[in-house]
Amino acid sequence: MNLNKEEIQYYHRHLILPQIGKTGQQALKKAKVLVIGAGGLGCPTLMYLSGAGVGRVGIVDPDKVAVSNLHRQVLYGFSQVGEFKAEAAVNRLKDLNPNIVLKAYTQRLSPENAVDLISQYDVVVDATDNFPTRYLINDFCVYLDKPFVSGSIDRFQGQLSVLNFTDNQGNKCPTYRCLFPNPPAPETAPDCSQNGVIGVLPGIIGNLQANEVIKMICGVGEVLSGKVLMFDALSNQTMLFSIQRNEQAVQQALQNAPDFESFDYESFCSSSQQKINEISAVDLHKKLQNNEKIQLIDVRSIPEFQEELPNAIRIPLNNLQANIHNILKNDCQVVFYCDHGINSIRAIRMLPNHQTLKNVFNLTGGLVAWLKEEKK
Amino acid sequence: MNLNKEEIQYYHRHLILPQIGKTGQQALKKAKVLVIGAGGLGCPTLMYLSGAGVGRVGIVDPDKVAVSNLHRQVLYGFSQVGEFKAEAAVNRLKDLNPNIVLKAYTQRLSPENAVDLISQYDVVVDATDNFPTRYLINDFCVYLDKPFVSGSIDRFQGQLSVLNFTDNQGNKCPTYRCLFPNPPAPETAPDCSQNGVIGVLPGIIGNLQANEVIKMICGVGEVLSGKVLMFDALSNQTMLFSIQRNEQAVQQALQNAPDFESFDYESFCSSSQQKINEISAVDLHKKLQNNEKIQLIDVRSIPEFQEELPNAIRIPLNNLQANIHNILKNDCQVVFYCDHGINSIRAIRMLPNHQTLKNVFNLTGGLVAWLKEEKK
Amino acid sequence: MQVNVIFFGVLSDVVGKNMLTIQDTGNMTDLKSKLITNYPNLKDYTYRMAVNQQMVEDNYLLFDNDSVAVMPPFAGG
Amino acid sequence: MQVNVIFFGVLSDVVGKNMLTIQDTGNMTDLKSKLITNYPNLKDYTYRMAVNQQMVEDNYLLFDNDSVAVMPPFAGG
Repeated sequence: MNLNKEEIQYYHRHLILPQIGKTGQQALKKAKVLVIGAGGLGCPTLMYLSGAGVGRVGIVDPDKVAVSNLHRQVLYGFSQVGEFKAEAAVNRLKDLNPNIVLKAYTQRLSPENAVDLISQYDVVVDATDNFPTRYLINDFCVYLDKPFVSGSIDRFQGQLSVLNFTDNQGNKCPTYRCLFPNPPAPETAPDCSQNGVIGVLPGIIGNLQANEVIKMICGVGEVLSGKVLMFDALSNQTMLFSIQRNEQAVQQALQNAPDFESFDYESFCSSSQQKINEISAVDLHKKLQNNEKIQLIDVRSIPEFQEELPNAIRIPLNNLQANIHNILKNDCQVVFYCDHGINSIRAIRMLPNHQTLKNVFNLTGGLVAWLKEEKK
Repeated sequence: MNLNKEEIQYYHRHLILPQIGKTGQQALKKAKVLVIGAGGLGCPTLMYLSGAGVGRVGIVDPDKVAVSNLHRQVLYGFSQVGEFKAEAAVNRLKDLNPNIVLKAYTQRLSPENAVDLISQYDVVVDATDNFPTRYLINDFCVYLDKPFVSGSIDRFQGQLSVLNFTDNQGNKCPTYRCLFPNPPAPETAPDCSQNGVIGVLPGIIGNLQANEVIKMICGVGEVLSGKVLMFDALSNQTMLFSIQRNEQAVQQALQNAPDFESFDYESFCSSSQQKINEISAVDLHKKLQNNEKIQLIDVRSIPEFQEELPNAIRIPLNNLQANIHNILKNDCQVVFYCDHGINSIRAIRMLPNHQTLKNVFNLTGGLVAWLKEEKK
Repeated sequence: MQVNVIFFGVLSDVVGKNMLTIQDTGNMTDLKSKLITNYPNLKDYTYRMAVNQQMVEDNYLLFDNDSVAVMPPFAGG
Repeated sequence: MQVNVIFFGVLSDVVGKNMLTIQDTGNMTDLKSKLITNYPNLKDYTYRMAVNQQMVEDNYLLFDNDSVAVMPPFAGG
């Protein structure tokens, strides 16, 4: 893995650092890193890993660039809206560093493809925005014995840890399940599309993820393993918490190993405590076409999408409590919806006796699912 | 400053944050931010300020994109090598966010243009890589009463502070001179081209700078004023130090106010303690053409530029001590050089009795200056 | 005796603030039940608790002026 | 009595390590002259010193186990 003349010029500022130097730069060139999620966290991670000279960078993301991504997904531009993120990223990054190999995967990471994808790489970056994929990454990295750098964000705060790392004494370090053995109920852990996020926050956390990858590959500094970093952008407070490996939690990840391909991460991460009636966009469409009497309630405060369902009444989540009686006095079917179908679950949970309300439904996937259905 | 339909979609994740919302987004749209330096710190700051929707972003940088920039200056690409950074930045950023106004200034910030440039903006970002410009920014921001966000880096560590801020009780907060009243001798404060830098570090610090700008404009969180943040990328340790305003140091910034245009920041920041003989590329050229007997010594360990001076001997800085006697026994003139002319000063300082060595010179500006001269 | 409790992410919404002081707690189980009595919605949430920057289990004994942090997993990326 | 001293940036090169323990210091001036006696090159450098995360002047009195930080200005950007 020698460096050519152009690479020596490109990586000059690394080569003159004694902690990196030629050995470190060659290790980076030899390294293969898989970044799962090319969104808020993935964009900065990808830019700095590519700039640092990681020899092979894989990018997994099934989504396409949307206008509402750009305020924080700064690798892309307006000219790329509608393109697959993984492909748009490769196009930009190959101009940033033509000396590396970039590979776009436009399918969603799933139990079916995880072994094939992850086993081709040395280090994984968890830059996803949902729990099914976080647990999937954890379990397959444990199964395949790969370290991964986990980042996640909530509005003004970020979480960071290097997980399933093997230290230089050969000790196995904590995994994501050692930190959180089981996923939260979805409506208690809203993501950026429901709760918002300050654009620069994933920039900070994503860069810290790239930093950990580089340190791990070059064997320099203290890798953030056995610790969780919590960062608060409003106060600039950073706290490090030590965590222990929990063999029981690790076994939980491994116990389904032979059946991995059939394990359902979506339902594992969906709410189990209190059942809420869900209605699909297809079924709602049918019911409306059959002229069933349905009251549609739009709980969005600031809609991401301008579209509305026919005859919906708008009661933003924070006004719901005051208006509940008006909604539920009639005995027709009621369907709550929002942009993505999560805030509407929160709305239903705010209703009195919601468990017994047989005629209250949540529109699964929200307006996004509805608009997709309409296009067909 | 109303937001149009496209802006409401673009800034959706900000608009649903109660701490930003419509008011904060409108304040961002109204804001004018001047980023001085479009290098390692400037790139991430510019990307996230543009994404955040700062209405007018000015970019000051006289340099052109070089290959050795790209490992950390991830806004650019190979296709832009040789272009002015300020212009290359505008071209990329207008695709990231077409809703804002971007302005490129390709001249160096100087006492002559500082009042004109800075007075057009509300907030300044110090993302420079040298002390003359850092003190110049400080003094003119004090003079014009503008807050500025200062970032700086050294290999694996970064420094961050919001300076000359006026808090909501109207109190004036510390300036850069309250922290460091006088600049260091240049050879005691090497920059990234001499000492190297891990590429992702300016990413982290630059993003923290953008975060402070956004907080200041939106009036949210605690602005990092009266405090200095020190970050170490090897350990992820972050420390906050409180600093006091020092009126004497502030007056030092203001005392030359009427004469600002004639104040020489370059010589203010050059070494005053021990004089070293300097030789310009022009003069060295002449001497060599006149066949004067000159021993050229190249002290670079890993050259940034492949070129060498004729008949130079290569003694990297860390081997110098062992070879000093061989160099200085003859009584011809000796010229030390490196890529930028700073490590060669450090070499000369390592010589015994260097103050009395009349025949020892440093090539001012190093190989960079030499190559420029040769092109003429 | 009292402990200081800091809440991260969505938990600071549930509690209504980032920080609390809680009096007369023995171990983590006591503290948890005190918190849930005051903020019943907490029981729907997933979180881990740390004492003096170290993640601990429920039987961990608390001392005067201990710093407790309560952190949920974050979804966003 | 002793204080712990942490060095940032180029100063950790001058001293040869990131951290030191220094015995028997009175105020900051004493500590500075002790440091310069041990590391004479330090006198060429520009730096500020903080005690327990607060930037202080030379007459500041030190107590046992105080944390001192010594930081130079950084050039790079």
